Amino acid sequence: MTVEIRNQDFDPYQEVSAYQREVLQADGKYGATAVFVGSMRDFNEGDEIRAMTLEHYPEMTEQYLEKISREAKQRWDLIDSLIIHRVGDVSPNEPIVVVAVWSAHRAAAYEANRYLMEELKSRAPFWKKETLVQGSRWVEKNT
Amino acid sequence: MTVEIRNQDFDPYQEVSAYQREVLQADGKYGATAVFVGSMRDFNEGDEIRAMTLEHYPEMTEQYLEKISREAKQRWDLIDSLIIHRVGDVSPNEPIVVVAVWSAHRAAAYEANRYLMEELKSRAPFWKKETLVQGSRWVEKNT
Amino acid sequence: MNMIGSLPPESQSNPDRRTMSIAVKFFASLREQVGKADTSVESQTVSSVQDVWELASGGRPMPANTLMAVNMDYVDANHPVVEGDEVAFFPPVTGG
Amino acid sequence: MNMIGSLPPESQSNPDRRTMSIAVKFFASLREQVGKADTSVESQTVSSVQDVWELASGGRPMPANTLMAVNMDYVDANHPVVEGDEVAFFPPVTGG
Repeated sequence: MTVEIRNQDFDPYQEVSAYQREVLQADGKYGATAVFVGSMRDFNEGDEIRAMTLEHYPEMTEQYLEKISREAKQRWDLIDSLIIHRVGDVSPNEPIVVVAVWSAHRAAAYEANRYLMEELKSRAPFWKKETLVQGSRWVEKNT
Repeated sequence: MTVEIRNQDFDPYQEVSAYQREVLQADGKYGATAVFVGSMRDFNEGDEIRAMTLEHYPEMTEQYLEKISREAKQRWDLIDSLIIHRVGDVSPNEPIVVVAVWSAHRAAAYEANRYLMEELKSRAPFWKKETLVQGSRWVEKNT
Repeated sequence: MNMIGSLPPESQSNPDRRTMSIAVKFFASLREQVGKADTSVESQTVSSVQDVWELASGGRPMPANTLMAVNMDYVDANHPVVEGDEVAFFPPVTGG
Repeated sequence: MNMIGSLPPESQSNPDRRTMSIAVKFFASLREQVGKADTSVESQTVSSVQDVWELASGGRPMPANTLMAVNMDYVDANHPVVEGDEVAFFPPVTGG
């Protein structure tokens, strides 16, 4: 059960792969891995987005993500989970978040992954500010 | 919308990454990527599994996977999808299937990915034969 | 399928009793039980997938959960067959 | 929280009117509106998160959708505060 905040671009697939190989060490135990990657789009609410700054509440963010990771592990039969979330200045197409969940069977992996993302989107203290062609704005609708 | 049957071990994360970079070419358009990896466990129904052979119905399998990929694209607002499924002799911990779905928003990616996996598990013509410590058996329950 | 709705399948599929050739495939545990992967039936009387099973399997009872496809589309046992069809029989699938 | 159930929050949080020091944080659009990220309030009369907002924000009305945390746990505006608490105010979150 790992939570990381990163202030640099990262490759979500290399991260999941490396975690599985180096940290998880459960070869042959998991039959299901569900991975979600949220990445920055270059358009939002009808406008072209040039860049984004992701602010967070250091410590509270990590604590909150650890709390929902524990909750997911209590609720589903999981082997492990990994959440990496980006902060700082983000460019279009860069990953913002990756959530990976390992379990013996697929239902638990799918459901827990979705649960983590919904809880993260609705309650984890992150805020996005978008740089438009002209000016900038805080994102208000987190769809 | 790509479907591939492989008779050699593959790295699902490298595949998704390469597909995204080389084939998808939709940088900045997708905000959501849902990836599911099914891999071979070394235990099933209480028994240690040493190896597995995956049989399929050449052509029908590909056609069926292409059909459900088209159905998913009609039903959800997707940018693209990728399904790779292993056949032949498989060893524990090797990936059996990867399903990746790209969309602007997460609900479509999650739901279409789950749909593809459920349709694949229930109707795609693949059959698993497990090699146990002694003897072998066809898998009958596809949980 | 180029069948016409209201006629019984037998008269539709082979109206003038020509000899039809049907390719047949068995997969997985059914392949092992029947003892062959590929075969063909040549017959003047075969009209449905069920008939194909009986000829191709040597008359053994069809397991209750058997799945069937004609030309790679799922069908049921009553589905008609025509010259040149490929009919496949297999147990419940276990991929993924 | 070390509160006792039935007493009104004010008398619980600061029964003998000592001066309490509360760390305050504002994030994102609230940080920009209030014009500061970190501050603290020192007061003998502050008893709830709402009181902390009023002192720390210079009396401006709290936007309706403001989220609040005490010591990094979500609370509502009536939540009591005690000496040494860290109180944070922020708009709806938009991560992921």
